[in-house]
Amino acid sequence: MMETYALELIQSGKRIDKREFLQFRNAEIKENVIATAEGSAYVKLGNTQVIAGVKMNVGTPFADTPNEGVFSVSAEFTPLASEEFESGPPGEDAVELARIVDRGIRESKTIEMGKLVITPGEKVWSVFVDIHIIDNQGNLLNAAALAALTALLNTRIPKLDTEGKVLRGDYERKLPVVHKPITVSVCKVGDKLFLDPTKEEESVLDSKLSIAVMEDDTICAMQKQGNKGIEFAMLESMIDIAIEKSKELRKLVK
Amino acid sequence: MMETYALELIQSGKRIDKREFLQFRNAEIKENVIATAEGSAYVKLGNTQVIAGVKMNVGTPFADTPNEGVFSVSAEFTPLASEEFESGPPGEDAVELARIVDRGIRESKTIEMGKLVITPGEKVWSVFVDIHIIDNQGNLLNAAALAALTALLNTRIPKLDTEGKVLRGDYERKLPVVHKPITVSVCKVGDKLFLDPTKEEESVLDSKLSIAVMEDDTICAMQKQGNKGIEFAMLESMIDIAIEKSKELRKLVK
Amino acid sequence: MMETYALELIQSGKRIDKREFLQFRNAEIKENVIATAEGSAYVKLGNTQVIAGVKMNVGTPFADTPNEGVFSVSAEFTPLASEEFESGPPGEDAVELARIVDRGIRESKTIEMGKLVITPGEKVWSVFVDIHIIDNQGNLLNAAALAALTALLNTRIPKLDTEGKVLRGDYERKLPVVHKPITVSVCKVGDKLFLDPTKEEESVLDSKLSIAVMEDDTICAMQKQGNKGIEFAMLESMIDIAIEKSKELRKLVK
Amino acid sequence: MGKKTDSELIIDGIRLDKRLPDQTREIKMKVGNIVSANGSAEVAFGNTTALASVHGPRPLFPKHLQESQTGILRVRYNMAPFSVTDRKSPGPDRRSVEISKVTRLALEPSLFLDDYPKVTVDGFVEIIQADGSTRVTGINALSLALASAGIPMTSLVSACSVGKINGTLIVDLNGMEDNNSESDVAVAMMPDKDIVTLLQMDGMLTKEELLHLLGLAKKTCGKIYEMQKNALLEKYRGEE
Amino acid sequence: MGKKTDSELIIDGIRLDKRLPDQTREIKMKVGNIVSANGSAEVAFGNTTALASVHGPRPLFPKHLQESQTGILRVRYNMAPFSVTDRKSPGPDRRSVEISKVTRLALEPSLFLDDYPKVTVDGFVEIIQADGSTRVTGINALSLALASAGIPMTSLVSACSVGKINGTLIVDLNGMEDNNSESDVAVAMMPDKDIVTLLQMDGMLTKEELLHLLGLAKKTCGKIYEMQKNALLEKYRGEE
Amino acid sequence: MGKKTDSELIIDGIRLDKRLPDQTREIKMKVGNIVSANGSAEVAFGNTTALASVHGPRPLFPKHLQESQTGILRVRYNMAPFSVTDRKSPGPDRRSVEISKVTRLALEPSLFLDDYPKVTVDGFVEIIQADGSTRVTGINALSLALASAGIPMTSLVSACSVGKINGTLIVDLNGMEDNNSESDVAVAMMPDKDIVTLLQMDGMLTKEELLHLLGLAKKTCGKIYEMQKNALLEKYRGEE
Repeated sequence: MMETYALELIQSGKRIDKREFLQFRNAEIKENVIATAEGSAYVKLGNTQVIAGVKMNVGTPFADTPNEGVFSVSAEFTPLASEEFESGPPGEDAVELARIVDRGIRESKTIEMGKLVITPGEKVWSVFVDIHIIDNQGNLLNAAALAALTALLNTRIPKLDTEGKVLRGDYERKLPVVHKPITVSVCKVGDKLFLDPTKEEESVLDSKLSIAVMEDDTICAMQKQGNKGIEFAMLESMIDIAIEKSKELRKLVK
Repeated sequence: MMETYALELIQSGKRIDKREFLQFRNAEIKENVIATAEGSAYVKLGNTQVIAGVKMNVGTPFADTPNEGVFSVSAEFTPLASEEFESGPPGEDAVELARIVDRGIRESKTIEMGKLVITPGEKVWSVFVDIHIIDNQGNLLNAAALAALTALLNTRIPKLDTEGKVLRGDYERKLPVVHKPITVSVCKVGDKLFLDPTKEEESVLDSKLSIAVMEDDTICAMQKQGNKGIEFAMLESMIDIAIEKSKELRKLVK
Repeated sequence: MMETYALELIQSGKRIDKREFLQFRNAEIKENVIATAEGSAYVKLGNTQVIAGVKMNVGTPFADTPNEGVFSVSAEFTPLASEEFESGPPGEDAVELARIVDRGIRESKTIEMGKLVITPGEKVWSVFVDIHIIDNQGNLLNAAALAALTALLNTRIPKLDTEGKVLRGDYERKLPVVHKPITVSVCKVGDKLFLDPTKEEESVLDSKLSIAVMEDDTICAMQKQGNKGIEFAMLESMIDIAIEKSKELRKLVK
Repeated sequence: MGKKTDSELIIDGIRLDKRLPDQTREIKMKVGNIVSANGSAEVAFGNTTALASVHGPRPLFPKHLQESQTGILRVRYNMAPFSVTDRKSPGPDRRSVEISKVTRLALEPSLFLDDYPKVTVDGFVEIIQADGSTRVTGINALSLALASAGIPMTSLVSACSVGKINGTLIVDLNGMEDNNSESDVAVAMMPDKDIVTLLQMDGMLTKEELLHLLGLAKKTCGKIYEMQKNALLEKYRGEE
Repeated sequence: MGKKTDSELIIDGIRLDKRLPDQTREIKMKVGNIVSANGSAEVAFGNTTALASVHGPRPLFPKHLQESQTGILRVRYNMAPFSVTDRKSPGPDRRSVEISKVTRLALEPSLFLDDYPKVTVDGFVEIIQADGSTRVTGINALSLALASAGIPMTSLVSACSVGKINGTLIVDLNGMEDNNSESDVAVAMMPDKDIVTLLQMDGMLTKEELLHLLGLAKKTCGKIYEMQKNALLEKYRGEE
Repeated sequence: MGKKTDSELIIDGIRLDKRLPDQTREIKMKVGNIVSANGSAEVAFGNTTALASVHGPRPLFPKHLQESQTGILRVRYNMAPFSVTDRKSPGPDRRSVEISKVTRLALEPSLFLDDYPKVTVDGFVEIIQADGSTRVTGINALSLALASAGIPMTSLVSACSVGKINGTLIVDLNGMEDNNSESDVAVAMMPDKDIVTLLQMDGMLTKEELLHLLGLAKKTCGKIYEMQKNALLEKYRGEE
């Protein structure tokens, strides 16, 4: 019902909540919301709510990158967040979201992984980002990417004691985060392009192109989503919209 | 059918097998029933049958208790035992039972964990108690706790060879077991309290308070079970019954 | 339909594809089909298609065989191969097939495991054989055993660099394979015995006796399959057929 | 939060976080914070924060799990990986399986599930910060979430922890206290009916100590009950 | 029990546990020992002990697994963690998956499953002590359990192991013998029909040795069959 | 295949395997190679080989997964353990879960699933040799398999990878190039409709580079499309 209505509105150039097509919902970002994490953020985008928490552990480097830390992103679509989400191991949507966020940060070299070595080839810092979806009212990916970036930006590296054990609550320095990639998903219904879909809009869109953009407009990750194809000729304008919007969203991130 | 009858009997002050409300069914306990285990016991409580086996392995201590052995209780509700039990990983009832038995033994410091160190901080004895439910005719928890305690009481620690390998079948000393906590589940239907329910009685009871009691009447674990609540005012008499009955059951354990 | 027809034909002494009862379908064997594997083979038996790949890894020996390499066979019945096969962990048929192939090779001492030691008690070569079922048109086991043996016969052991790391693509020597056990499954419908069943024949057979035979006619593994029993008196002729046919099939293996 | 320690945890009758023995930490409650759920709540006891939501009543699939005479309540208790000092791997462990069960049993007595044959009410608890007493915090949150979902309830369920540290009987254990306690007890009640729906106890207590702690728990649950009612009222006020 | 060894396992024609080559260990059978099951049995060969129970015939869920023309037999073979010298982690491994399958196939030929469309008969084998020959011990137990459940059977199924150690052909391998055998063979039969329903063989044997061992197995299965019949009779006698 | 390296990967405009920047490896296609499937194909790009098969349309169980208005496409992408240099453990990992999803989405736009209410079309991709560009190779194969299964399609789907190494924009990355690329992009299209159905990009590219690469991808997909049509024709010719 609401979905059909949302679709008809878009086709006639309007949106269910009266926003402009390229306008995001109100975004609220809180830093350091989880006392038990080394970094954290809460993002509310309209009624979509996401928490990202960062834990820093001492681990072993991968064999082919002995002089780099380890980075990993996981996402849980908690059954809190939507009646469609189920208990159990992450489904394909949670895995995809985590992997897109992961690539956006990893490929842009947002974290200086070379500065996370404790003993070369033996001991490095592992950065675990966990994204917890609390309420799904559309556009989870953009909210999650904002939350992950914000959480990383306020992450501190704990001190180690003389035996190399982590001293939780005692910090040595900030995590070296040197970029701010922003992910923008450009949504498409027919020839209409719009941003930040509500849940109703999301269920009727044709397709979505999610693009992660750097400060200098370089693109560092991209993923087409949704059940329908995208006309080749429309790609450029979708990319332009993402580049443009990323500048605005980046201002939200301290 | 039998269940309704069992319920009506209880409400009129009687039991389906003519026992007194606070009377246990006949209990048969056999020690050392499993030749492959370092300790074992078979408990038959009425028609409920349980086997507990103890395996002693050399392991690593937990980081926060470098000078203590490791203790772990698992339970398998084998599909032998009831047509309700299914193959697969332990369900919530098996997990709960194992955790109640675990806490009753762990919190009462029944095993002197400090005496299970081989090399401080590096090598300790791990005590694995596995509870195998063979036939479920009610009151599994009390039978399982009796079986676990009896198995621990007859457990022997194997010798190690010069390289630190376990010499199965050759023993060094007994497991240092210094207490005998006894778990008694007090069952409730309306204002009636009774012990050691049959399977039929178990399926109609309102709730159950399982209490582990030490030799000196100290209480070392407690868990409310069952779908209905318990009037606050009834708790004390349930505790009194458990304390009293524990003395009698303890005599069964050598 | 086809199944009933196949059954009636067998009972009247004929086969659905006009073969003799003891005749195999055309067999095509290709070696070294997988560039990423240390050894590999493709076997096409009629329309049944199987790939076996061998990976050589450096691993730890088992505690009770410190001076031997490690050998392991897995099988995946990919959902490509049959509409009955499903995604997910190996089902009982895949596990059984892998274990029969494993035993046929292991018990016959086909690989000289003592020659796979790198550092005694510490580092040995692990031989992983993975059998991938591509198309199931009957008699998977005989095709899989042929593929596994052929793959092992062309397997090369990689060189190690000075730090003990595997140099993929650079080889030191051939895997020491010293026997050629051949598995023949003798199928039975009533008192009729036949070999190499098609898929239709397989679905109507009473039982199957799979026998692995050495060059000197020694038997090194055997497994009865199928839902019906075998008359004791028929066992000997089934064994004789397998011994006889193994000689012919062995010629296919270079 | 919540390591083992050899230090005293109560000095001159005052706990390390400045509380009196029978004092709870600051308690915060918010109802209706999750739009996508039929009911929801957030409850914090100090640094322990639980989110809860309820989906349903909804039909139960596969069908052979349905009960023809009654609805069923299903509960999942889960801890976020970042909620604890050492990251927790996602997915259920034995502890969360047990807590899911006792949480369900703590709430079932308050519901009229017979009114909903063949359906399920699904309750979810997410601990996003853990500093002791997580299961009782979760029960308080899920009780509010059930009420805010409009599921008919005979009473709200209120829960708290009590225990013994350094020989003193205390209320609302934080993580450090929990890990160093001589005993801890988790209690849930329907306070207006004096009915206990959760009672779990670990450690060593005499009968007298236990009864004293149960008295403390009852008093505390009564206070929490009032706060829960206020939190619900506030939500409905907000909606007017 | 059952390590590798370099010592001789047969000295002057006598096995380490004093048995002759063609002699089984002491065999014990008990029927009906599990009240909660439709049928049950316990069978011990020396220190190898198997419990078996049968639930059903009962309807099979989910429905799309049902066979419209026939009932199905499902079998789980499982080893208790304490049944082996080095504790076994709970849950199925590849060995138990295979043994579950061959156990099912060993018993299916004895059943009239066509009489039970859409239903399942579930058989469970638990090895609580393992000292070799566990699969055949389990088959003997499950055969008795099926019979005692009143499932119509064309015959009891009887099973034993045979093998070769130090060049000698033997019956009923214990764990030590199993782990040091040149070959071991597991056989199940419907002895009154001379039908073989399980035949698994590992190791190296000439055809002549194999046929000789099959003969030994047939003889031994015949003896076990008589014991099984007696065990069933004893149960019914006990019930009168 | 496909390690990290510090060496140059393009020297004088020629790639290490002698290719020009915009040149694909040798491409082989075979349709109908799996008899047991409703449709099947094998596609190789150099040493990357994908097998694909399709089962269905077939009824979907359990029933509560059925969609009353439309059929569904399910896709599994899987890598054989021996397909990579370091043996891959069997079973899905996060990478294959994601690729299964994007493969499904790359093909769905080409199908008329509304014509098949309540049923499923199941597509399977097995990578048996991996040397880069596995997901696009799999999509090409599965597209052919769907067509050869007779599933009505609005167009074939054609796919290729493009990327940037040592500052040069290239087509069809092999494993070594993939692991050392500054960026790689996977594209699937319905070339006769100019519709993009897969677009994934990693690494760093300016908008101009990206648009240039998309142009290269479009051109390459067009060529692959012709080869796919030929492969289908050849199959039908073979059947006459």
